[in-house]
Amino acid sequence: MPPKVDQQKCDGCKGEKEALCEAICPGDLMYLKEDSLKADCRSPRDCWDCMSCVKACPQGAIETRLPYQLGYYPAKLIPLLGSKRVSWTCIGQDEKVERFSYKNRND
Amino acid sequence: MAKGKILVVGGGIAGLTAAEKLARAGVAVALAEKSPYLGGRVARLHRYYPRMCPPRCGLEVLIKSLSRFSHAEIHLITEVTGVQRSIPGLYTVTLQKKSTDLNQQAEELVIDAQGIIIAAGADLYNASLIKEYGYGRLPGVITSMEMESLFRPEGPTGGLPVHPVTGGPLRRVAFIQCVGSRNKNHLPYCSGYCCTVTLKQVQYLHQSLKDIRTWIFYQDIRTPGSKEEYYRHVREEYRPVFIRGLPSSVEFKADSNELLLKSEDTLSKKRVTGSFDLVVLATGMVPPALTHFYGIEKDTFGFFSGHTPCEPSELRRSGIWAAGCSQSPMDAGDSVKSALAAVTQCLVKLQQQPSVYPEINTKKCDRCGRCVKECAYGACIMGSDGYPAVDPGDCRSCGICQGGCPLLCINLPGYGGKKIEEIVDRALSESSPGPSILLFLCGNDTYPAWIKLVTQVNGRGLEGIIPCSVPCIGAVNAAWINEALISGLDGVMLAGCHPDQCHHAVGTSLAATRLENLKETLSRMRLEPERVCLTGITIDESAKLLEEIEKFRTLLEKLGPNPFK
Amino acid sequence: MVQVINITDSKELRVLDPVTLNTAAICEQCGKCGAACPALIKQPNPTALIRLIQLGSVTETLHSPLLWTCIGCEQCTAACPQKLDVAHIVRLLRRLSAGEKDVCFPGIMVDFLLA
Amino acid sequence: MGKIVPVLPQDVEEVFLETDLLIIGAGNAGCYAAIEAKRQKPDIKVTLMEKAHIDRSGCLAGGMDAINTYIRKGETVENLVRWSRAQAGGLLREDLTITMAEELNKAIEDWEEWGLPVKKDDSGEYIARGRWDIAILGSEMKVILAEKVREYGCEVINRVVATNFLMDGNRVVGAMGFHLREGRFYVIKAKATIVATGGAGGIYKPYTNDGNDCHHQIWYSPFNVGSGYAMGIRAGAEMTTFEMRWCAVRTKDFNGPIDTISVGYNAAMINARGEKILAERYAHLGGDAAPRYIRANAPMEEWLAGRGPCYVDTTHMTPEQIKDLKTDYLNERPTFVLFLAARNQDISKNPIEIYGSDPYIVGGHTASGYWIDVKRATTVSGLFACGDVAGGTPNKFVGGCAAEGVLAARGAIDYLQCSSQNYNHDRDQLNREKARIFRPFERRLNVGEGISPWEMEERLQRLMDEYAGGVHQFYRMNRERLEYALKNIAVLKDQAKYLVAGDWHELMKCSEVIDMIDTAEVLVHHLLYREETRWPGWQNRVDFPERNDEKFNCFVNSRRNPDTGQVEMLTRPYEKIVP
Repeated sequence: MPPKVDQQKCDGCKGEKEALCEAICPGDLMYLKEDSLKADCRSPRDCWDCMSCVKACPQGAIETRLPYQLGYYPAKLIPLLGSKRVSWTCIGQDEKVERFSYKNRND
Repeated sequence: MAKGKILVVGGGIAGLTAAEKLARAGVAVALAEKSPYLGGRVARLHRYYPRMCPPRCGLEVLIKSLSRFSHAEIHLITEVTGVQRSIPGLYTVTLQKKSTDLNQQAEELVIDAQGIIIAAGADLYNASLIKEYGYGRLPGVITSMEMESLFRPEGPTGGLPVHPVTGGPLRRVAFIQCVGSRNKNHLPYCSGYCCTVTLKQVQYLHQSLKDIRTWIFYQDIRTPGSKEEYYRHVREEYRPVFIRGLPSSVEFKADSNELLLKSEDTLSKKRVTGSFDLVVLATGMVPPALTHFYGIEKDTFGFFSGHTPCEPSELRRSGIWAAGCSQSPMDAGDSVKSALAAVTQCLVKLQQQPSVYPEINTKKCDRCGRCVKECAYGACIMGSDGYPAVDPGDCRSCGICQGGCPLLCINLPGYGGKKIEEIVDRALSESSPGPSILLFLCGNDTYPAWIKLVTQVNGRGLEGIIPCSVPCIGAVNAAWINEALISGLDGVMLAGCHPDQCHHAVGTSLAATRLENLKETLSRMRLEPERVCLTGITIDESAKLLEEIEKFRTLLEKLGPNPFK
Repeated sequence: MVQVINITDSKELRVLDPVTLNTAAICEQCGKCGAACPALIKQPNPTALIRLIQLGSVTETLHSPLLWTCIGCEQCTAACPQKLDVAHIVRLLRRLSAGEKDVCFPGIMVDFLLA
Repeated sequence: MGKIVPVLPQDVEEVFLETDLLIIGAGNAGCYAAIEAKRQKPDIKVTLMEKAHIDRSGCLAGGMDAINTYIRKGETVENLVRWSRAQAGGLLREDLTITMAEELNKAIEDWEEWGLPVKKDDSGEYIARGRWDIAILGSEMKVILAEKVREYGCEVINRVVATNFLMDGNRVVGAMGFHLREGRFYVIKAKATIVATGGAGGIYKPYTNDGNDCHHQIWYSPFNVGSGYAMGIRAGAEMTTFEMRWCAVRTKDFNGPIDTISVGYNAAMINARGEKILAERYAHLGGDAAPRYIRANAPMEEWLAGRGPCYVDTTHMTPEQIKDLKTDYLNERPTFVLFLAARNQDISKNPIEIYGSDPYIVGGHTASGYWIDVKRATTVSGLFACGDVAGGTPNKFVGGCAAEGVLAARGAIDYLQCSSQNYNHDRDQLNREKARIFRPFERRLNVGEGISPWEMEERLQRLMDEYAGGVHQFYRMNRERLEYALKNIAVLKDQAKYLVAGDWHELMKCSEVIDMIDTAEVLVHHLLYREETRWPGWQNRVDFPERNDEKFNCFVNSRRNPDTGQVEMLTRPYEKIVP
């Protein structure tokens, strides 16, 4: 079930042109639902887990879930991007928390 | 800067005043009036107060003056059918001009406008909606606007103050105030102008009829400032009886052709009743229905009330200003004043010197349009190349676009990401024993409060605080907060104006939304969402700022160091 | 039964002299005279009395016990922001009241008046 | 933004564009080609045609943790050629490898200057992660590159799916395709064209694919489906060495990269008995330095021999190393870290299980792809190739693909300066292409139902897996199975007329599956032709289990004859340049 969109947080990128997740997905998998103008993944099985959409979402509304066939619920991996750094928080199925933070761009 | 006219929508007293003043200042103006005549409601009045001179006089001076200028166009029976921001600094306005000849097709005009003054007036409340007063049903119940025509030669009585239906004499006249106004079932606001109108009409009656007696049913008489003098004058000179209480019913007695009113006098706590020849309803004003203007700010009642007190004509769409009753219910005198205010703002924009404005890096921009949606002034629009463009003339340098840009490609010189990175880097290189807090301060209110605080406490108690001023708290990009947190700073505090006091209207509320989103993410990350906070501080609340900082520091001490440290 | 005052019935008003009627009209019902009155025991106070005049309900004013509890100190007049001579109005009403047959004066006041 | 609905071919709106240099595919190689073209000739118009979005398209969408080819101090171009030759079983285009290697370092250093963080030691030297590898923090490397492309003034058209080259006789004069968002048919005329669409994933059924929620859980970018190969095949371009497939040891179940661990942290592959597989069983082939196809195949051989499951032994790793390792993964395949967490796996206690991947056609790793000259010109006039789509240069990896982009741009610029022929649009060609690509819409509108592209893709994957040496067959194949595959590919080619698409995304999927089938057909011809086993693991002919240098120390090439539609096979000699 790769990208999971928090329907509360998603603001459809304010309905202007394309939403950022829709624009960025290398597999053309994200789209805005016609009725609610909130983002969704049209074909979760076709996701490569590249997490481009998660990184692109200005609202922090998207979470990548591992396909259940591969890993158990509810492990999480949450990137948080600064201006020159990226951080990752990984929460294990056993709730163990691991954190990473490092530079991802030079000036 | 793009060249165009100033379009004035509405040819009433406000619109005429604005157009005439601009024309006199050499500005090309186009005035569009939807009716076939100029002067609006004022043209239908008997007298202006307080001087009780005929309004015709002032209007004609304005119209004559305006039509003298070759750079002023007047379009009658003309309505706005479309407004588009074509390029920065220019609106393309489509007007539909009907013909007086019924067989002629309406003509479409397109005007490039550098600015628009909305002086479309207001409508009067439909008095028949207040069933118990019987307007439209009972003879002798009229509105104050109809009362004006009773004294005008072209009115139904030929200017004679007699009963408009029977032609009989007027002996007892009742005025009912707040017709629609201050009533949650009708208009929840005070229309403000109607008390004085009633006093003026009391004066009309007593001046022309020797045996007339008048009663005023009211909740409060609202005649602030110099109008109090007029109120006192009418009260003492003509002695109308003021009944504090609004009638519960009006009935018509066919045998005597009289109207029977029932009311409570809340002062004496007595029920009162009376019989009248005429009942005049002082109707409130209703905001104009103006479609086609996208994104302009209205107050909760639907008037274009502007950003008071600082920018009363400002509608958060740069280059569009409001004047007259579109802005709020007002009388002719106030309409003229508000028109002059709009003219001033308009002239300031036309003459404005360029200042600092955001730069957009189109190499990074993905044209998502968030900046366009969030700009409080409509200064940021999608340019013809598909990328957002900022009109330096419209921009107020608040940086809200910078704060919302998901790709960090908007930079307000002097306040952009580079500066923040330097501040964060410096903060990380310095170590202090307690929690390290990045404190964003809104330049309008909070930064002065901070400076005062620093001098007062001489830096004591502010260890570990890294201050960073921004033009508006809405200029803080969430990525900066993230950067600070994932670099290991313990907390980030955003101190801005109170939401309803934000100088850029939406800055604080946008910051609040961004912070709410971040908090949710932080909680999923098992990082305490309390590590980020937003607080409202006004310029005189240095003590509160200190208190908030101390509270935040105590909280952070309790939470312990940032796990990303 | 609720008493209803007919505010357009001019018969009652005629018993008041024009001065009283006209001056009473300028009263704004602010309540300062009532607050200032040292003799005030209960309603109606001078403010309420004047309100009755404004409404034209003269009969009711003449039955008011206030007319006879007034000690004539003129604090009410001194307090009035509209410069209305409230004490004078009370005195006029007393006289009017005394002239009416069915007015029941308190004993001590009758003695005082007859003296 | 409204929904774009299916339309009949005749109703599709057409967009005609003209440019000097058209680059199809804005991945790593395509971006480098675009920048180099602008550096060489700032005045020319450079247009990138990209099916996704340049910021995150191609293999680098999620990032990369290392640049696997960089010539460090003390190493030489010749050494790189020798090493690559050994890794590739002796067959590579040395002329191409040398020219690539000469551009390699500059390309990588440029990237660093543009903002890519490269890990350095205290003396400021790049940190090595093996003989030719350097470590980077590359999660944003594609975004950084894309910004540079825009900065150089290149025109980027995102969300245009290229479907075929625009031909003027036997010459490529641009490309055709359709815009996913606008719903329009694009015809881009160009003086020179570079194809940089990447390799082909998804031809074979991956073992991670259970058909429901992890269909695309594969190592290679699942959005690279061989469209560039297919377009070349249809245009009669010569292809080389498709039979040298890339099958690699991957993390079991997740199908993630493994060099990160085995090369980066010296973690040995072990079998179920705890034996170090390479040292124990492949000492004669160099042990840990054995060629890549041997290393790739080794764990699968252990499984086959009953010594599975196999692992990379991470149990010696320190907590710091594990943190570094996970950081590396976060920069390349972030969800591998999530995968471990979702299984509560502490890799210092439990080693990471490994398994073979599904086979890919990837010119950046093996030698499969367009047959090109040193200018990166293909055998079709006007068409150049670089990156994973270009053949002959195995072990290019990220750095080599970038370098090849630079070379292709130079070749294309030389060409466009000499070429002066004019081309006027040939209506027949455009109508034919529209009829071909919009057929799934036509079927939807006229018939209503048919075969979904997903169904056809899975049929192809199963067929290839079982009959053309997929992972479930331990990469083994023989003539009879391959001929069966060919027979069924012919059926699938015919079945393409039953494809239906209900929206433009589905139309793209249809176009992709057609490209996959065309690529698979040529691949099977290659596998049939090479009657030897040169790269066990990558290419195991059970009916010809030995290497035959006498007959096959040469390149096997193919060309589909555009007139007959027949795939014609030929060989080209191997030329040794570096002693």
